[in-house]
Amino acid sequence: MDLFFFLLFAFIAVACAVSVVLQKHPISCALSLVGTMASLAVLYLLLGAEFIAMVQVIVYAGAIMVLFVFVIMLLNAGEESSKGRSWIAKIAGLPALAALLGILGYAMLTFYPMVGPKASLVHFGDFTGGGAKEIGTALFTEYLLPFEVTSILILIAILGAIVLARKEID
Amino acid sequence: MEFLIITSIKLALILFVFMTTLAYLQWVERKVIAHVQVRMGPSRVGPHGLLQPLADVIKLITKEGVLPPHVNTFYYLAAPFLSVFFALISISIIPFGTGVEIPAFHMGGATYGPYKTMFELADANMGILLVLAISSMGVYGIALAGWSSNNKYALMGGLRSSAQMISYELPMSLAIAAPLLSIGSLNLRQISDAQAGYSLGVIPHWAIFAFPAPQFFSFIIFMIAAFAETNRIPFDLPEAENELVAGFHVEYSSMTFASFFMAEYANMVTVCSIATLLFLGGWQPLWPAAYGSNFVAPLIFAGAGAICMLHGMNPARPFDRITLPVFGVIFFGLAGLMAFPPTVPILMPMFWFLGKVGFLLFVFIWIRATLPRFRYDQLMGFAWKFLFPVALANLLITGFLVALVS
Amino acid sequence: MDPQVLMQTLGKGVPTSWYLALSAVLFTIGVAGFILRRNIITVFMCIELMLNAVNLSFIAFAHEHRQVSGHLFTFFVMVVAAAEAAVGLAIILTVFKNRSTLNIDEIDSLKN
Amino acid sequence: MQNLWLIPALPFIGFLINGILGRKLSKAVVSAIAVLSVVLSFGLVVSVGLSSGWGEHPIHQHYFTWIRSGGVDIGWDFMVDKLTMIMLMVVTGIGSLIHIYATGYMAHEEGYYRFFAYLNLFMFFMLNLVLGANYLLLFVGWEGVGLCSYLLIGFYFVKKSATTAGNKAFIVNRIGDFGFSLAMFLIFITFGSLDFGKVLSAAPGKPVEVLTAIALLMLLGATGKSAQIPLYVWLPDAMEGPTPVSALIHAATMVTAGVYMCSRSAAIFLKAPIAMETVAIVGLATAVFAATIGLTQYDIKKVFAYSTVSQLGYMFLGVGVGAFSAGIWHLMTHAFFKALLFMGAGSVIHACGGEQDMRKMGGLKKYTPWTCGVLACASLAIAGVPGTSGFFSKDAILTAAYGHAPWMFWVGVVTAGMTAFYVWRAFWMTFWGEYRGGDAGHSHDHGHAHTHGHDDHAHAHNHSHDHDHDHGHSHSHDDHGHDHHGTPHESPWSMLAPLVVLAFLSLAGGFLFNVPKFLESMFPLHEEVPNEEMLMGVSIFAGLIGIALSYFMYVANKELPGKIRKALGGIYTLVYNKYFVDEFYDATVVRPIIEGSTEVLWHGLDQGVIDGAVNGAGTGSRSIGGVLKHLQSGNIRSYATWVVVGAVILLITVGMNGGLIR
Repeated sequence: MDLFFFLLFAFIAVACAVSVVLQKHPISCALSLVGTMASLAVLYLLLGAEFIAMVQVIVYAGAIMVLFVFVIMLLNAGEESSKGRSWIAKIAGLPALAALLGILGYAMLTFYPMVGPKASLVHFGDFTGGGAKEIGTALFTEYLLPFEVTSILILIAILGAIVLARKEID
Repeated sequence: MEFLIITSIKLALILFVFMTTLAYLQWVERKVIAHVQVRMGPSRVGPHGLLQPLADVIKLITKEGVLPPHVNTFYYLAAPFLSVFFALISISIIPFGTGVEIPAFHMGGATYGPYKTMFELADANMGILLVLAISSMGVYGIALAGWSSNNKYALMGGLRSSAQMISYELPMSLAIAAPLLSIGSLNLRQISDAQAGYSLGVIPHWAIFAFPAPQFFSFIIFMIAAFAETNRIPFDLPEAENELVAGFHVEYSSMTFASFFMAEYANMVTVCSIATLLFLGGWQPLWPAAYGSNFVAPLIFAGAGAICMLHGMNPARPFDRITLPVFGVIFFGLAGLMAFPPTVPILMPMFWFLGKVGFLLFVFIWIRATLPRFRYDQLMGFAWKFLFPVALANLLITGFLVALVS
Repeated sequence: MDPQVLMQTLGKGVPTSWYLALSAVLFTIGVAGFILRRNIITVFMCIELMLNAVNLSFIAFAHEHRQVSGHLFTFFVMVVAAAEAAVGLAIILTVFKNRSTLNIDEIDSLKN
Repeated sequence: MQNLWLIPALPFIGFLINGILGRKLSKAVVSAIAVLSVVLSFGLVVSVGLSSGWGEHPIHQHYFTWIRSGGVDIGWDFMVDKLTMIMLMVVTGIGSLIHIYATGYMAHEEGYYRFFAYLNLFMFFMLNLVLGANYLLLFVGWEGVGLCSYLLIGFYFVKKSATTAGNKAFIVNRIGDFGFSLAMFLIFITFGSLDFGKVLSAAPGKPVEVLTAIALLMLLGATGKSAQIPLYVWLPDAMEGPTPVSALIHAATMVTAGVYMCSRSAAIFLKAPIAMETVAIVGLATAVFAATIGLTQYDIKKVFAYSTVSQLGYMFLGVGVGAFSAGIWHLMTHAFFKALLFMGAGSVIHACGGEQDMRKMGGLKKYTPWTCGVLACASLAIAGVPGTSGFFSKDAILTAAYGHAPWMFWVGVVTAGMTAFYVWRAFWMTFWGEYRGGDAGHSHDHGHAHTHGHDDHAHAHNHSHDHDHDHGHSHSHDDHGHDHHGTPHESPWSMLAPLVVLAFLSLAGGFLFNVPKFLESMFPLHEEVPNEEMLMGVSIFAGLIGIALSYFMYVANKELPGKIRKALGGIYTLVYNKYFVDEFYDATVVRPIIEGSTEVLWHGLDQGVIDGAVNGAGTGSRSIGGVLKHLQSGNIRSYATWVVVGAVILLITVGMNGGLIR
């Protein structure tokens, strides 16, 4: 069952991610990204992170991506123009990406082997420490300072957004 | 396997009842508004127009679905589907009663059961968050419909809708958070159960009355935000007929058009159910059973049956002579069922829950009949400059009071 | 790797490394989008994709070590992403207003 | 159960009320709050004293843990033992009297509420200093009283000399506080605690070198706060503050904090003979030095300021020779008579309408008989006339000094004679002879001889322009001189009553409070010294000689001082200008620092090295950037690709070095 869900949603996630990169129209990209995020939320559930899964949907898919869609619709952005050039991206881009993926994959498989005595398995229900209570407790004790700092960051972001948006008016 | 069968049965039942309800909600709305405006409302199709929904459905299904040439076909067709999908899926999490237990029984030589099931499709641990998550996804349907129609009115509607829904989600979440502070659970069933009991013997422990922090303001904020989230008057700017010629669904027709309406009514039912569960104590009766709250339902139904009978004896129209007594008998039967001791613990919670939801739905319709529409800047200003601060202050005070008591 | 052993293992659960590999793949796809795409909004979305990939590995590590800290990192990443989206999209709006283009290759006033 | 915390809390409440709301309150309310808070505090002290047998059964109260970090564990603890009891009585008792006095003295000042708020704050910190059961709390009080002292010296902040004097007091004290801080660090390192109980009981077992270092550093702190050589220079200037402040802070209480600290740390000092010797010598030197300066001053407050410095020197002499109880005794009697002297001086200045130069006084005894009488009592006491309070305490110190080293006794006796001389000189000049003030023509030219601390007295009750004082008191000095023709007047009773009480205490304090006996359990009585009667006789004789000489010079034969002044010539100028110590400090310390920082830090380091480095960095990066700018295509995707390439290289490098091998 775990394997089935993992494979299904991993496939959806990757397919949507590829679609983000390959789709011509920004709206399609945005909706593909929502698909990736939603399937990631399911994977989070499988990993026992129920609260984060919900927040992923509410915040990422439900708010941030709506903002993206909103802006795309507002600008009525069409398909992108193919003007511009970057010789380095053309030459080094794909090899570098392949190397990156290779190294990351190698590292992960080295440290977390698939089989053998050191293999660690994810089984739904193994880890139940991802509820709202646990997160809240950790957030307001151990991570209180980062939490407060983040709130200040958000305040700054609001101010920045307002300042930038005011220009639009006048 | 057993679980799958029971769930399938529940699914079928809920789907049937729910879809019928959605169809009849339209009828109720038309009737209520008509009576508010001192009109008759639908009365031609069937007795008191009771068959009107059926006629509407048949009309919409058989109408030709126009696919305009200038639209983005994929998203144009996906949008109504998304809307209905997200609207219906959240119903599956909402508990609407305590549950039923069927003792083991013999049939045909084999023993079945015992069976025990709760009145809901899925008991989600984070039910309230899940509902929020799903409802926050609902905006995509409207936004996409607006955008893919390739029509400036539709686009305006879609833009308004996405901005409005993001804005009102904030006060709504904050209003939800306040009662959760004192209840201490995210599970909808536990939330409702936590509101059982009475102080001083009569005042129910519903969140809007609860000690130490009555959530009355939270309830009001939630309801206002709910109006906005469901695009209902006075916040129906995305579909404002006289500004945007029906807004985001201007290019839709037949079943695709009906889908948006279905989604709207389904969302209404969802938010009313959530409001009931969170603030009005779910299926907890208004006063204790010791003081006879269990007799309310039979009395109401019996009264309805008696009125039907009375009118049946003196019919206004020829066929009322048959239909009204039939209804009267049905009502009496229901009243008997409600008074029948073994079914009381099963039906009473459901009655109270549905009664409260029905009342809130009535409020929705009532307000639609009463209030004019907001202007767009007023709408946004109201959300950010009034509702949001008030919700924040309410949350703060609630948290303070809860911390003070505990 | 012995296929039979692998199948046995998979019957019990999914190896953590698969989640991590998925995260790596998604991250790389995000980077690829960043390098290859020219629409500034799409590029921005690719950044979000990378953040999501990293979040997945955080959650996987949290499961691996049975600690809630990974969830909190993810939480903070989400909050920062929300702030970033608000400011970033405001910037994009301003840029579009001033230059009427969303092609990042044409937005190069800082050159030289 | 007595709540010790209430003792400092009451003045603090007074401070809060007056400080926050004072502007809105009437003067009567302000003074009622200020006086009541201190008097109540005094009442509490008395009740604590009664219940604890005047410190016989020490009280120790822990309120909360203030700092806990690593090995540091400091609580907010108050304690009362006999030593604290004496200090508490002196601080709250004299504090109450001075508060009452100040209501009359400051009646017409602008910033009335501010004055009392500061004064109450001072009481809070002083009581904290005295009550604190560890060195850090003592230090809190120590710094707090320093702050209040600064605020009150600069009370007339529109006057430049006052703010300068405030700054001077603050900065000079910083040097002392530096020493005290170091002492605390050393104590903490050595003892692992700052609690008096733990430190003092553990002191005998520690190495002498460390204890000596601690004691010497404490002495440095004490010389700052208690105005000893070499840091005494701020105290005479502090007379810029209103006279009640001079009486309370710069004579009776704050400046004695150093003596209190040394006595409190007796266990440390007793184990550090070198430090004790240093204390004694510093005290003695200060006593003589300040006394000689006092001989020549004309400003009445300056005379008493140098007298304070000198008397503090006496106390340190007592501490240094091991007679802690004698030092404390002198602290107490000195608080009586010096507070009285200052307040009397204030009364005189008040009477003369802000005049401080004794050359323009004279003959005041017929205008201000009460003031004259009480000042006579104080002068008798400070001169050590037998039977007065000063006699007992001074004699106790001198006797102990003789037991320690006879030469110290003789120097002390000479100083006692000088003390008697200059105090009585001031007395005769002020009260005897003819009134010399008020004649037109010289009211402008006295500004050079003394600082301008008299603006605070620029009022008179029967004044024609009482009303505009609220606006212009700070520059009304000269107007004042003219307005004050010839009619010195007695002060109101709110000022005189405290004076009378203090006069009684000055005369009888020695009989009433036998401090060495009281403190016997803490500081053992000194061993008997041979020829005690002879020593006593010598010191009495010195005091009487001083009085007689002053009468002879300033009453009987008025030309004599002028002749002596001419005869001494250079020496007189030297002493009159306070040995040019301020100028010496200015030349050796202040100027080198200014010059050094200008030349070395500003021109050399900042402009040369730092600016050079910055400019160099700028030039360097520009030339490097000239090469690297070709990389900057302005194309974001190129940058991103570079980042990816860099990341790959980094990962490979890390991997090669074993980072990816398990």
